[in-house]
Amino acid sequence: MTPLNRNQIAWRAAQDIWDGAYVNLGVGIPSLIPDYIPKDREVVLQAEVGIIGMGPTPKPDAVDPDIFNASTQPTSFVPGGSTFDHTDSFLMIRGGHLDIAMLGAFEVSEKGDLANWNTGDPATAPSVGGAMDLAVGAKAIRVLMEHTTKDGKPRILKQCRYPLTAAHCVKAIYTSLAVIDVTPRGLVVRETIPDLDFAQLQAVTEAKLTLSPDWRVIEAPAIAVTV
Amino acid sequence: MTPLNRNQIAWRAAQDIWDGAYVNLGVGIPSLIPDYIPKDREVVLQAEVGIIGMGPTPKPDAVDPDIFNASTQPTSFVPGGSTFDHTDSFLMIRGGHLDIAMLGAFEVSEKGDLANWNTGDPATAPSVGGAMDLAVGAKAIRVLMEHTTKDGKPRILKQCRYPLTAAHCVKAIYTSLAVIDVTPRGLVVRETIPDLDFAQLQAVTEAKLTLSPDWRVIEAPAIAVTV
Amino acid sequence: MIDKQVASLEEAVAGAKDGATVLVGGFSAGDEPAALSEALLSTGARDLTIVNNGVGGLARGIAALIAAHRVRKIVCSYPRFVGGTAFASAYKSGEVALEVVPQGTISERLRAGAAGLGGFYTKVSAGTLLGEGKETRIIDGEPYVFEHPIKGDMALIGAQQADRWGNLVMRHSRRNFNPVMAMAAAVSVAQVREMVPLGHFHPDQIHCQGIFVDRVVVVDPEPKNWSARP
Amino acid sequence: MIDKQVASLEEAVAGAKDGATVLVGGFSAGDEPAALSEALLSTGARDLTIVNNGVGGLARGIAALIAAHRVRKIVCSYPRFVGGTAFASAYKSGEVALEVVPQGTISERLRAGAAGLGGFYTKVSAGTLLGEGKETRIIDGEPYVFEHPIKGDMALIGAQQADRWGNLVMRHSRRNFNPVMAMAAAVSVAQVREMVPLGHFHPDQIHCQGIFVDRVVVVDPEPKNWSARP
Repeated sequence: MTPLNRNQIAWRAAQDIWDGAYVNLGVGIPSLIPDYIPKDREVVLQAEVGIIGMGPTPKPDAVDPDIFNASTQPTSFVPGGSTFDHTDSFLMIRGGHLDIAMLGAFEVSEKGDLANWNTGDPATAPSVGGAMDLAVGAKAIRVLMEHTTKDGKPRILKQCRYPLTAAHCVKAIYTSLAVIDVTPRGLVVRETIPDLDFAQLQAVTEAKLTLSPDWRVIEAPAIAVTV
Repeated sequence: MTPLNRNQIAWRAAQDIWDGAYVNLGVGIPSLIPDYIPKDREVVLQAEVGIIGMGPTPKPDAVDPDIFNASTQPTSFVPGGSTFDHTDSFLMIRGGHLDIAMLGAFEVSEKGDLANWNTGDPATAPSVGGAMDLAVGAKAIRVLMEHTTKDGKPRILKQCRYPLTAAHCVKAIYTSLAVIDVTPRGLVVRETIPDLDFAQLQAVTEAKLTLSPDWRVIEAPAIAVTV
Repeated sequence: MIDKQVASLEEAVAGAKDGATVLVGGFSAGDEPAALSEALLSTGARDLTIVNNGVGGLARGIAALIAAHRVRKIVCSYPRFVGGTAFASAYKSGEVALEVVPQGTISERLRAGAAGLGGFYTKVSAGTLLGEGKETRIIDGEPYVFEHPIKGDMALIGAQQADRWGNLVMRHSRRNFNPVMAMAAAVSVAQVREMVPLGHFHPDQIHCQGIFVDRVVVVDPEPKNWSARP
Repeated sequence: MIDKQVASLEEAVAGAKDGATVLVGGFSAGDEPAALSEALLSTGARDLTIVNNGVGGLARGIAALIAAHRVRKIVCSYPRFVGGTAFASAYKSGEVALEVVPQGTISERLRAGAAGLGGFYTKVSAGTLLGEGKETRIIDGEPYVFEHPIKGDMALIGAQQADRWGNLVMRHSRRNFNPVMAMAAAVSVAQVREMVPLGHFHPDQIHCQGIFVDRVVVVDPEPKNWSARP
């Protein structure tokens, strides 16, 4: 059994973005998604800084320092791309105009509560950025994360331990081991990686899981880790 | 004694607009002001529809039907003029960014209450437009109106009879007979037309007037009535 | 591929339901997207609530909807149009209900609806006839009234140009309520004078992003009622 | 005649008072109008409250103000900057107070201040640590928190070009908080790369109208800290 690497998690999540979707990608694993969106789909990427219709990361000699994304990294426009000010950007985000926000997370609860902004460390100032706006505002929140912490502890919990970003907002979780839907009947496993049985998955998941009748195995291509 | 005509009232009010002022002009007498602003002053005119930096009314053969003011009449841009959407237009109006709104009125009270939107006639639907936004939002409200109604009844009252547009908002009143400031000590007559004595003015004014120590006579040029 | 252009006015307004709230852009009858608003006649939808700055003009658009008894209520700031009789008589007879809202409060309520806000406080209308019955709060010593968001089931707006993503550019005074109405509706439809290729617009100069626009239809700008003053 | 251009950074920030609330535009240290924010050092003003998306960068601008003990409080969404120590140590020592506000709530509170609103309700932060102590109201079955307007005594913003009326055009991602901060302050100052003649801008393509801008100063765009990424 080989867990998906970060790029493969991004690949898997990218397959579920439909043609014509308006999507915000958070930092971390979600930022890897653009490379894996099927080429026949036109997906419009938005960033908090006030840009929509972002294209690929420019080559170093083509960087325009005035075109950057919410991680303040260089980006580019595709034809049709445009900018707007912050009030319009968060009108877009908070007002339910984005189809999907793909976010990283520390923890997700079985009710879809999201914790992705604050580890409660008193030594550092808590930094929320646009996390709460996205969590409350986008039509669907999908989380991409390693299934467990570095020391093997579950991140999918009965109840989040870290301070919440927003309650009841996550619709789907893409991890290194599985794709899990958050439903009114609890967490439903839609896909798992090869050679992982359900008991093994439940063992590294605090919240109770059930297996979807449509369950299948993820067949991810081999992709090298880039970040 | 000859009362000022509508154009002369507009002329008088125009003399008090300073260089660099941002001004919204209401319908009626205020709309006549642009012709009388001293040529050495640069005054920026805004209209509710979402335009700032309006120029003169274009000649019929120069009308662009996409450039219109809040009365839906053709207007033009001066260099520096621009447009914006309605939310920004009323942010500008309500947020205290305009120096002066010059408005017509049915009635003004001695406290500076303004009634300029509704005569209480049950047969017609009351039409407020942007009147309340302007009355509440501009830094200074100046009213331009005939001193009395057509049948000689006072319009400057102890208390307005018509429904209010906003309370305590009027700072100055330019009428066919006088220029009157609304002050914490009541209505103070700053100027009167030639050959009108104070008792005559008070007789056609319900609210109590006092004469300013700086009182003087209005010396208006002869101007033909255009509307 | 994203292509929001539709071929006909009927497709443009398809799906309008009885009882729908329809936001109609434009500042007055002179720049009302009248081809769209009267296309609503073809849907058969009744009991409409129309949100507009006014009540329509002489005969086209909103006035035609009122005359055809499709309108139950109008939310506007200025329910008067010189020479217009459609609204005036429907108001007198009680057929059409009226909610008069200060002009800036209309656009702010629409923006609140668009932006996912639950409402806001404004000084405008506090202490007046239009403020009666509204929740009032003293803020920094002054009375403010609480205003609720407005959302539309459908928005019908006008623009100068569109690309296939639905990005829009408006011209001069014709911007007004159009962007905020597109933002505040579940289905937003734009009547435009011209389609341009994707990438035609400068990225910093789009007035309404395609994310807020669902359908675009080109309407011949020649008919006088669309381009002429009221 | 209106001419808002001033000759020096000192003139641009003149009048900043002790205890002032200063809105500083830009999304991050990379596009902070750093020449303006560090010009505040020349005014001697202390006990400043800075409203910004972040807490400044490595050394210039806001970071320089913090290092010089001019800042009493920061209102921001993201109080972290890789490699930056000015804020981190002032926060640890308790010298600088911190109010963390969700990014969209900052711009919305600024807009409320700019637009003369008394406050608004938003779902954002309801039921979280950042929502604690805020007035909460159930609207359509969901909890919303009440947010107050933010107004600045001074705004320091960046733009690409200005004319003598103070009309501004921003470039690409550098628009962000700059327009709304100009709108929300009593005195708004823009640091621009270039002056253009009045009438140069297309009337439909101005990002921030001169009515919101009080002073404009041209800052040589060459210094790396103004144009480079953080």
